[in-house]
Amino acid sequence: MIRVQTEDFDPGAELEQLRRNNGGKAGAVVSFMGLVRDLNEGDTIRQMTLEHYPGMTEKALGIIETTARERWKLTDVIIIHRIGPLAPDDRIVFVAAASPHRKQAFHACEYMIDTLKTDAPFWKKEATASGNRWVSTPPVIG
Amino acid sequence: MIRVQTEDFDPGAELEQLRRNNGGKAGAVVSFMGLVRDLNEGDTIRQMTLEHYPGMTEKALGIIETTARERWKLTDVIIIHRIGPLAPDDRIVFVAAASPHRKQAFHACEYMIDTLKTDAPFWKKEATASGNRWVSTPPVIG
Amino acid sequence: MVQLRFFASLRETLGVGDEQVVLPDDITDISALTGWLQERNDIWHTALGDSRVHVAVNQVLVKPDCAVNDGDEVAWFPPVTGG
Amino acid sequence: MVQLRFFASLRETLGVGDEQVVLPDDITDISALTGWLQERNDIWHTALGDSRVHVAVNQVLVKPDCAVNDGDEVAWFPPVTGG
Repeated sequence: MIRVQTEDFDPGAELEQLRRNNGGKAGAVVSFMGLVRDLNEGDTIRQMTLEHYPGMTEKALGIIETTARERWKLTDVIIIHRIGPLAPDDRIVFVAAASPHRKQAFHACEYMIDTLKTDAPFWKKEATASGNRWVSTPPVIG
Repeated sequence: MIRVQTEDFDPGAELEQLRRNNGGKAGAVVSFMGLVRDLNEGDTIRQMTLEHYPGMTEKALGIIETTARERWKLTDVIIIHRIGPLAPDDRIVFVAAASPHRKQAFHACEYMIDTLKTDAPFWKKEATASGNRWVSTPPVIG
Repeated sequence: MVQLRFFASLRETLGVGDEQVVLPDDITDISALTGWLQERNDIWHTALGDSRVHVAVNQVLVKPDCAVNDGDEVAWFPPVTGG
Repeated sequence: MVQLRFFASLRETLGVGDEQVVLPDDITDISALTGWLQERNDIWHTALGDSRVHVAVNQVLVKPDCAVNDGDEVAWFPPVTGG
């Protein structure tokens, strides 16, 4: 299930829907929730705006889901990404993978968010005290 | 935050509380939700009962949280495990790690559930058509 | 006609998001199309000359030797920063 | 007095969950305590002789050479299967 939307989403409702559809098949659900941080490269972030490439975004996320389902045994997949203006602590992205086996769920979830961050056409513009700026490089991988 | 309880829990409410306390610090929240499967070793599972060692359980989970916080830069940790009777698709366990960096959140979450499965004193007894049996080995790691 | 699209910082630098152009006969791949657009002025030359710029044809990432045909949608954009 | 505890399949096999015993003077570590309990009968001998059985002293996992003292809580249990 893939959604790109301006409005917020409810991770609990998404996980509950997945559980209701589970039918006893998946014992492991791994999810990643991305939140807006209040600091980037030493500057306080007041707001950010997410631009995307309509059409290509959905296509890129669809390829990510398909590839994950081919590589790992998954019973369900969720990818939700927001666009438009966001403030610190706002939810940006939610990715979940359900599998009979927990290692597969972990691998698939991590693969999907890693690949989303390099392949899906989203761009962040940050508002700081000294003005607006495009985030020019991917976030540090810790 | 560690809880061992008979009653169900709400992963969405837990994630939302974590987000509200975040203060812009964590950009990444990785969570694992364990559900009861309807099949184990070829047999249909009707119900299972989780026994634990009161006191030692909380101590073991506390050590897991402390070790995770020492190894990775975490802003918040959740470990919830249920005990008592459970049916297929019921939630058993919820583990979450919040971090400024997503790789750290993934490593910490996976470490916590892996270690819980080897070190925390919980035991599953399954009810199948042919009677009750203790789960004698850890679930297959896929 | 080819549909050109520019996103994020590239759109702001060039001052254009969408544009339709008639493809000259001798332009048959992305590399040539990019070079042709770079001839417009120094801003275009520098912005599209950045090696980090990504190109997508019909919403799929491609390499510079990818063919371009009448009716295609071609997009240039900086490295993505979502998630 | 030492508090003995048995969990899960081990509790069912032995038919006892909690028991208090007076520690003989010559029993000073877990290995000796387990051996002493195994002398009770064949069921105890076999159940506590399983190399997979875990032992915790005062709610912390320990090895067989761990010391045991009056007032301790000692627990035996099969490999854990939670999560």
